[in-house]
Amino acid sequence: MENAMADHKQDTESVTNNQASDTALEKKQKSQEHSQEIPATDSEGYLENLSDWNENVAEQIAQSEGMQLTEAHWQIIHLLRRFYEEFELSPAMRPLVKYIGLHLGKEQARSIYLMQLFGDSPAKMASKIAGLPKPTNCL
Amino acid sequence: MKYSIAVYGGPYSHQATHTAFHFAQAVLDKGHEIQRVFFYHDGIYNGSALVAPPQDEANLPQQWQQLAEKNGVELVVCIAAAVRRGLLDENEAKRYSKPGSNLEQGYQLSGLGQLVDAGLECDRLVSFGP
Amino acid sequence: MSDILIIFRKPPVGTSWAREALDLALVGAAFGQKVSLLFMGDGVFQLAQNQQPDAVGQKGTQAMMQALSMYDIDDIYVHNDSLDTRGMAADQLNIDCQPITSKALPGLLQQHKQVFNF
Amino acid sequence: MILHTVNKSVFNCNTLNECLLTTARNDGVLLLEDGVYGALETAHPTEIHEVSWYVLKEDLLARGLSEGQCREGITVVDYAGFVELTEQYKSVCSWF
Repeated sequence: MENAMADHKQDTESVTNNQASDTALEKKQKSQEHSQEIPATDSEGYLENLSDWNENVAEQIAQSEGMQLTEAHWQIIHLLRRFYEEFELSPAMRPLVKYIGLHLGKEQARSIYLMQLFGDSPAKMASKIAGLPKPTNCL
Repeated sequence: MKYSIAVYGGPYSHQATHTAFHFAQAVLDKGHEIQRVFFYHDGIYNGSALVAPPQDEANLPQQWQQLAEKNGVELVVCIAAAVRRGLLDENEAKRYSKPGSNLEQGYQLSGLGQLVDAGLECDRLVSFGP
Repeated sequence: MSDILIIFRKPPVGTSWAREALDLALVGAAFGQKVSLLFMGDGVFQLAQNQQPDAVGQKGTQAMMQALSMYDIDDIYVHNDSLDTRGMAADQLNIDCQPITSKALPGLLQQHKQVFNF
Repeated sequence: MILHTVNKSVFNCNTLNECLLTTARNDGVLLLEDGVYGALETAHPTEIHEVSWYVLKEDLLARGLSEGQCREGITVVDYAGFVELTEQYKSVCSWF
């Protein structure tokens, strides 16, 4: 157990070092190149630093999930970010649908519609792409 | 009758865990079923595999584990409350790149929905707070 | 008869109870349950306007509480005597609440299948 | 028909009095842990509604208290009795 923990610690240390060398200069280069690399995410693909989010990053996260974002996706993504700004939480399905109903319209305020866009767990997937924290109070 | 128990108090800082455990034993002694013990707030520390009390004091995580194993009781720790406080299973340790996991065997991390569900599915849900 | 009543009795910032009780309310509602809330005792301080928990480095629950109606949690009660003894007015709270008298409290508890009390 | 449990001393804390604001006539109140101090003769909880009073024996013993020190009209129960109360009442509400 101790050994395993020590090994693991080394791993994380080297990761941290890489990240450290990633800073300043490289960051500058990356932004110039419109880098295809996603900023640091956890193993499920949620952003570690929410401030890393921009529309490019959203495209990249979506791509890594095998999705191509359309105008319909963007409508939901921007609304999700508005939800988060307003309530400081990543919504479950029902409140998301209700919020969409209030701000976009009845047509979009259906879980089927969201599943067509974002797959089986639309609230989770859309939150991930929109750069929201992983819903902690998930079922 | 079918019972569930909720524990919100941390072991070794509050009596709540002891009371909950004695109550659980008395429930089983009466021939009732306990479906689930749900740990929330500081109660999540009951699920730590790294608890090391002196030899002459009760080892609460182990006692729950034995009670659960013997009687088919689920020991569920709220995942959001646990991860925040540094109680992780292997999955979460990996997800957050942490150097180790410390959830005791026989316990599982799950959502708060399990507490809601216990309140609905069981005849009685009895809570023990700090 | 509603499914769940959650009683909020702790002040907003000093402990994590306010946040963890609110999480339970949101999860209960997301689970499809009819959830009612009751603020009493020091819990009414959770309803104070202009809380700035970031002054002590915390996230706070004010914004999350604004989401209650999105979760269809609309039955929100506040114990009027608890407000009075703490010098607070029912029309100056951070969310819309129905004032409830001491006399009506027992009936409120009896109306719910499950009471969570934080 | 709710069983309320209270685990805070009435001498230090308003928890018991808050509980009693919400109790109905056929509810029960079980004092446990530090709540058992509320069973002492000198404890005067504001009793708004008539309820049935219980106190947990093990918690009395642990604190050096005896049944004789308890107010009249309080029933002393052990853990088995606690379970029986939860059978009789329709639900349990914990005050802490």
